[in-house]
Amino acid sequence: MLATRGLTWRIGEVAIVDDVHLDLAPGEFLGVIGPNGAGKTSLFNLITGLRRPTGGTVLLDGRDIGTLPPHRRARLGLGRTFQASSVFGSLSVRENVRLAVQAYRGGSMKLWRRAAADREVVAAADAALDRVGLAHRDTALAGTLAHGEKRKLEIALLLAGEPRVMLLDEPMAGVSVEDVPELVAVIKSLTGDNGRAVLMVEHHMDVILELADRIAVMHHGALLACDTPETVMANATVQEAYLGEAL
Amino acid sequence: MSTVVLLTLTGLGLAALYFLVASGLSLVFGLADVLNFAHGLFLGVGAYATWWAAGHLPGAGPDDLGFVVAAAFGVLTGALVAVLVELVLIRPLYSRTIAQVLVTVGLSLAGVALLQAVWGADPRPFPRPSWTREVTPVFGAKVPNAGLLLIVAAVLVLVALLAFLRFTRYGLVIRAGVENREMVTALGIDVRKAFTLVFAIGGAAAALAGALGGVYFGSVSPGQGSSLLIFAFIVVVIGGMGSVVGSAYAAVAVGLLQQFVNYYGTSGLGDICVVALLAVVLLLRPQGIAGKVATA
Amino acid sequence: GSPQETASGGGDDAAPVKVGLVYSQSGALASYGKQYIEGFRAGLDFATGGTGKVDGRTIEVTEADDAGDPAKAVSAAKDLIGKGHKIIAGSTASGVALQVAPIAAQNKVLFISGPAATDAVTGANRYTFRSGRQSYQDVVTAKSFIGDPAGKKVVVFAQDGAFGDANEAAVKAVIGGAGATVSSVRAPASATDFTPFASQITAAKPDLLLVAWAGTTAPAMWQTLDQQGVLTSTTVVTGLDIRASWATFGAAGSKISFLSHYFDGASDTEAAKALKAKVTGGAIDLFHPDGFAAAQMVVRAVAEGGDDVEKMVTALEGWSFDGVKGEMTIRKEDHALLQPMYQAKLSGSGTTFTAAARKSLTGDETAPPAVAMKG
Amino acid sequence: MTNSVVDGVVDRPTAAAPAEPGPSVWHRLRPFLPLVALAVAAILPYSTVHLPGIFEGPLNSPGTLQLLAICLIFGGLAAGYDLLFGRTGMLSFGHALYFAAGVYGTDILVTKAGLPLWQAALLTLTGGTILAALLGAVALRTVGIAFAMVTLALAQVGAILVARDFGGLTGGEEGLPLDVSGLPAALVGVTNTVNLYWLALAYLAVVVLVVHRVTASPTGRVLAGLRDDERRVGVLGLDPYRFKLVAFTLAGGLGTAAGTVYCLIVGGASPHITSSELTLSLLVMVVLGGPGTRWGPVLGGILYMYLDHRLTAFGASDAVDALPGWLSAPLSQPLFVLGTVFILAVYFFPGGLATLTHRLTPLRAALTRRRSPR
Amino acid sequence: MTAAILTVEDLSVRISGLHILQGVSFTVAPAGVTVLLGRNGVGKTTTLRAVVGLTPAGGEVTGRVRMGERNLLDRPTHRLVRDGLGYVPEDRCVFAGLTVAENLRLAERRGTTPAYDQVFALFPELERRGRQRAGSLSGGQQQMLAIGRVLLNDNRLLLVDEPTKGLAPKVVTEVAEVLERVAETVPVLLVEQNLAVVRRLATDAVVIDAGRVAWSGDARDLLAEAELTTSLLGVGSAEAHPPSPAVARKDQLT
Ligand SMILES: Nc1ncnc2c1ncn2[C@@H]1O[C@H](COP(=O)(O)OP(=O)(O)OP(=O)(O)O)[C@@H](O)[C@H]1O
Ligand SMILES: Nc1ncnc2c1ncn2[C@@H]1O[C@H](COP(=O)(O)OP(=O)(O)OP(=O)(O)O)[C@@H](O)[C@H]1O
Ligand SMILES: [Mg+2]
Ligand SMILES: [Mg+2]
Repeated sequence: MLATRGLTWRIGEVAIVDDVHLDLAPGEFLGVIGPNGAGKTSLFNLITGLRRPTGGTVLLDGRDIGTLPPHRRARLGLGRTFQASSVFGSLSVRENVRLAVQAYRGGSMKLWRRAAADREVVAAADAALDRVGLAHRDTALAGTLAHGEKRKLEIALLLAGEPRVMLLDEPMAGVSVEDVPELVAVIKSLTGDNGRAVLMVEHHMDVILELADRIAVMHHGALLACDTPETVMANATVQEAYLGEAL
Repeated sequence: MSTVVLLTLTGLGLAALYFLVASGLSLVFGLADVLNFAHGLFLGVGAYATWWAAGHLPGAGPDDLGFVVAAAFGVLTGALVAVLVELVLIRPLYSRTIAQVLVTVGLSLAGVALLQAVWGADPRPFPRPSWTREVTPVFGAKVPNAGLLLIVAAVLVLVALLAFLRFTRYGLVIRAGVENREMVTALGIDVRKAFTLVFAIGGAAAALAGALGGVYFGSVSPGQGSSLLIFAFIVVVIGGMGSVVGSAYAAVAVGLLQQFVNYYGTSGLGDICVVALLAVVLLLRPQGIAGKVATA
Repeated sequence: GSPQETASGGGDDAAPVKVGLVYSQSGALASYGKQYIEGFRAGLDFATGGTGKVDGRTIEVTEADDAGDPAKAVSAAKDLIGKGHKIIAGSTASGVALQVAPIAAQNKVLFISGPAATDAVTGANRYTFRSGRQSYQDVVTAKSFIGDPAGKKVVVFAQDGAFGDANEAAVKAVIGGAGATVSSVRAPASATDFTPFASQITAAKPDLLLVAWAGTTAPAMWQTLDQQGVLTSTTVVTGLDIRASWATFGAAGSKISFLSHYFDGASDTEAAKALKAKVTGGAIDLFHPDGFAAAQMVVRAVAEGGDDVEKMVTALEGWSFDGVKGEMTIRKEDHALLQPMYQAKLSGSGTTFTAAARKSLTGDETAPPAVAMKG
Repeated sequence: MTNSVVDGVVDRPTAAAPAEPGPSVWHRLRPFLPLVALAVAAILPYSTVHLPGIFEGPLNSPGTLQLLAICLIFGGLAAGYDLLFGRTGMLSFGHALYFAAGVYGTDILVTKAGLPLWQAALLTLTGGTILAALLGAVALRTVGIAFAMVTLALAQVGAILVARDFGGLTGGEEGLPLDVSGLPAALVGVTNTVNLYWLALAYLAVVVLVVHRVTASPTGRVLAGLRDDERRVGVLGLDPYRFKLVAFTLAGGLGTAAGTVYCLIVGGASPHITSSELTLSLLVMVVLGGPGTRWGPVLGGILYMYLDHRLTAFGASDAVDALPGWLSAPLSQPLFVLGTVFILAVYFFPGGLATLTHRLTPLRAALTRRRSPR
Repeated sequence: MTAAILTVEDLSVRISGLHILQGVSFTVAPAGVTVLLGRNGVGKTTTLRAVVGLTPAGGEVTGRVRMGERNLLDRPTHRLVRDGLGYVPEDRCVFAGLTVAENLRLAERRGTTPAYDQVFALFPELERRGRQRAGSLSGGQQQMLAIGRVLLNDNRLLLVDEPTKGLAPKVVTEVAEVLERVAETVPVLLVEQNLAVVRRLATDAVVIDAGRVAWSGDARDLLAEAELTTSLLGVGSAEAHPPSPAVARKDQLT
């Protein structure tokens, strides 16, 4: 479904992302792990078009999308969340999601219709909020949410766009422990339906192990391994490069 | 040949003037993140203070040494006014960048009107050493001495500013403070002092530009600063905000371009070319020639 | 009340006559405005014999500041007209005069433009007069410096814009028409460095250089012309600005031939003496005569026309009077104000300069060509 | 940068602030208030009330109406500009260009080309909008301060062209008086100032309606999103560039329309309006009123223009003249007073006039509490 | 029991009308790690920021915070820090435009010798990347810089807000070790979500709920009692919520 072919991003002499070949099958959940600075976020930026690669390309359903701007890629069904929450701080929580739904339903210029009057959009937005458990905060300004709530909103924004391929950048970062299972359940519920594929960066190994069908390991920008969780966890290089000494 | 030499050297003189105005602006703009519309006022204050000193201050006057004293007084006054502005008007608004810009807009309106209320709208003859009215022949071109003076002053200011930013801890504090003022305080540093200092330096540079600009123009009028300001803005932006070296390059580019186009093209084309240069630079390299390299 | 009613214009024989003065009290031309109003007050005093009354009716002057902005001037004019003023005078800036003039015509009130020099006010419409000189008269005065223009090479150095255009056109007509070849060097009024333009002038090697420049950049411009040797290589003529600007010419001042609208001592008329007695500081300046003449015209208009604007217009058209500068005539066809003009020389150094008249030209000698009344 | 433009300036009145539980009648009437205000403004010229000190003459006098008309135009212009600044977070320093295009376009087409007013107005509006679209397409390739500077530069070119008096079209520094001979009689003459006033009022009403509708529309929400986080909008699948260009073009068009009306009111064009100072004063107006609020920019524009015009009279008044020289000299400089007032406003009304009601809420609450018997 | 190093009494914080903290009182022991626990959004960060005087503009703080005899609330932040109050913020706040070395240089305090050896020993990455702009560091690297910055100086008390957020398990372990070592000499007030880290470091615990202190006491008591943890933290007992594989695996391997 989603594939990268020799994706490379260099700054000067340093390869931040180094010749990455990835394949994501429909319905598949691919976890991405790797030490801090391995280039995971950068890889996401290249796939979603926020950065221009210096080499290689990205394919979606076999089509080369490597030269499209971010919004065109999003319209083809590529959605992502950000490692540092980026929500619309001056809009209410519901407006945030409404905007995402609207983007998904076609962003044609509507200058004279009242946004709030579009019941379908509002309903879809509320449904997304419900799913991440933020319905009670719907009128709060997104900028005033606590960190964990912003993470949830971030996922709701993603949900609203009903992407076919989702890229999640550390969705659990900063989420309090008791909310983790809830979020995991939400993410899980996203994957099964209609062949949606997920690429998720996460440092919480338990979450990765619970969700991922396969795990890709990045190190110094390169793909070290990409295999089933068991194989990856047993890999000695991975042990050394990523997991390290336990507590 | 002599025309080209003349145009080049006077163009450089013009560039030096732009640089003197732009350097302080660039520092304040790039480091303290305040687009200082009152910079033109600092320039006016420097010019009028120099003018006043030459007539009233003992020891100061239009002759060589007297002028140095008068200009020093002007620079000091400019720095002082800038510090006052910073302490009274800008400091209380630290987390509100746009509000700061707006205050400087208000200040530029009110301040220039104040200069006008006190000294009138008409240009006043500026006291200056007589040699600055003369010309030095270079390859057959009669190069005005005032322009040469500007070039020397600009080079000195450039070197001094770079040394300040490279070799002092304040340079570091200032740059960090721009990004996250809270965090600088959380490291145990009183960031407000650094910002005041930046304003003082900016004010002093502007006042120096005012004093030397007075020599260059031969007169001083309330609006002088504001009319230079727009070119200074252009220089700052082309050079890259916060980059003193970038401002120097950009000033040279703007000065020479304006001078040559004004000679070989039709009137008014010089200004339009400068604007076109700005547009082209920004479209190709939105961060300006030197990008945001706060150190230099 | 009705939104379209305006105060009626009196009709009462004893009611005061309301005169509105819209001029620059603040802004870039504030000092011109100050001279104008001083001149006006002195002129009113002079023309009414110190009573401030015409035929027993007080002249009630309302002042409004336009800050040099036509929009503000138009608002002020409308306000005054709405309150029943039949006479508006003032306009320090040309832009203001040009936009107030149509208002006067639309509302059929008398408008006496002030220091604004633009030729376009002359013949603007039936209701518009001027109390000052116009650019064309400057140029004719300039012509008097070169004797026979035939075969001479004349360069106009002027700023971009209408003021420069008008001067260039006038020079082409007046001096070019007399056989000289006229070319021009133009520069933006806001230019910071004048070397390129000075070089262009030097390259043109003119017999006469006419400089038409106004504004705060003038000192820098003169300094550059001087430094590049332009002033010594040819005859340079320009208009003499207000006294405060003389010192800014510096050393260049004595190398320039000045044409002058007015300076203290240019004339020794009764009016000039009366004016001098009234002016604070005792020194008459460039635009005092304009205000003075405006007051004389107002008094004439009221005396002859009462409250009837049409009668005022008729009374003023073709009227000759003794103003500060000497004999002034309002030409009937286009309301041009024919008046003496002067050649002057500056001398002095430091901050004290004095102007001395070299020659004066009569109103007829400097008369601009008559234009058709536009409205 | 784009997103930081508005944050921080304004302690934005929180949109989600719970609606005050006021008396229910008040609540039901609220949506109709703008209509009431419009109606009051429309019948204002029939009043002969004299407000000494505030206006020179009674409300229905031409001078007052002229001043009000100019104020209304700038109220509308500021509201249109706020579409860029307050609503989308774009700091444009070149908005004066589109206003000037409206003024000079109308003036030149009427005076020099002799077109009938409606044709001139229509052509100007179209031309100004296209101009905004073209220049916006270029300028919007940059963001933040770079964008501000490119727009400033483009506007500067406009100012230079006007000042140079190309082909004698613009009249250079002297400006171009409008030739009224071809205009409808109802727009000419002091007695008809009221019609110009109504025209200005109509313009303002249209702008407020357009801005309000656009902000509440789906596109308007995208603009608000752009203000906060442009990258995010792109990743959601919306093209930020397109939306910004629409906002820019729309604001440009509204500015051009303001120019047309202004040209009629003032009866001509002068180069003042091409200066970057005009854009700066638009910024001042918006901030004075409260960016991103419905009425703030309108009030800001009206207040600014009012002060700008009235302060000249204030400066020349006897009260000021009677003061000692060191006080009366600056006070007779309108710009000094305006600048000072503005600085004070930035300090004491950080969110603009529009937040005044919020600030008064605690006071009102305290008062009602005291009054109601416990 | 020795006198507390930090005493918070009746601390109340309101931000734009929201009453976020409603009378929080607790003490920080003069040695060891006091952990501040609680769900997302209960106000842990708000508490730390109020202590160092960084409540956002418009925020209103009442109550008393004492370190020794001094009330901290009316002193400016930079003075508190110079007097030995180290603060590592939640969102790292490294200076993106400065290089790593400059970030560190900035943190040097007058009058003390910066302990570069110690910092570079802990985070060799920081030495290697000295000339890189901090903004281009990865999230984890930035966190290392943020912690390293504070450790350059001697502190009387460290306030650390979620230092392991977004870090790889390997680095989490390292950070925990660092903090453990630091805590031997300097008391630490720590906000942390990672229970494994809490378990390893905490000597005392304070649990905040709904703007108030819900529980405080010895950390072992809290963690030992499944019932307490469930009711206070909303987390199952230690068994119900297994430590992450990275933590657990060591036992299997060795
Ligand atoms: N714009 C940039 N300029 C220079 N270096 C960069 C830039 N962006 C990222 N890097 C470097 O690229 C590397 C990869 O960064 P990236 O953010 O992709 O890591 P990551 O795998 O997401 O790490 P983490 O898990 O800590 O978030 C880091 O070493 C970082 O310093
Ligand atoms: N500037 C602000 N304006 C309004 N509300 C705020 C602001 N900052 C924080 N809050 C609110 O205060 C509450 C506490 O926030 P705080 O960041 O202290 O929580 P926390 O316990 O640190 O949460 P987390 O575990 O997610 O970091 C949250 O509900 C948040 O919405
Ligand atoms: Mg990352
Ligand atoms: Mg927190």
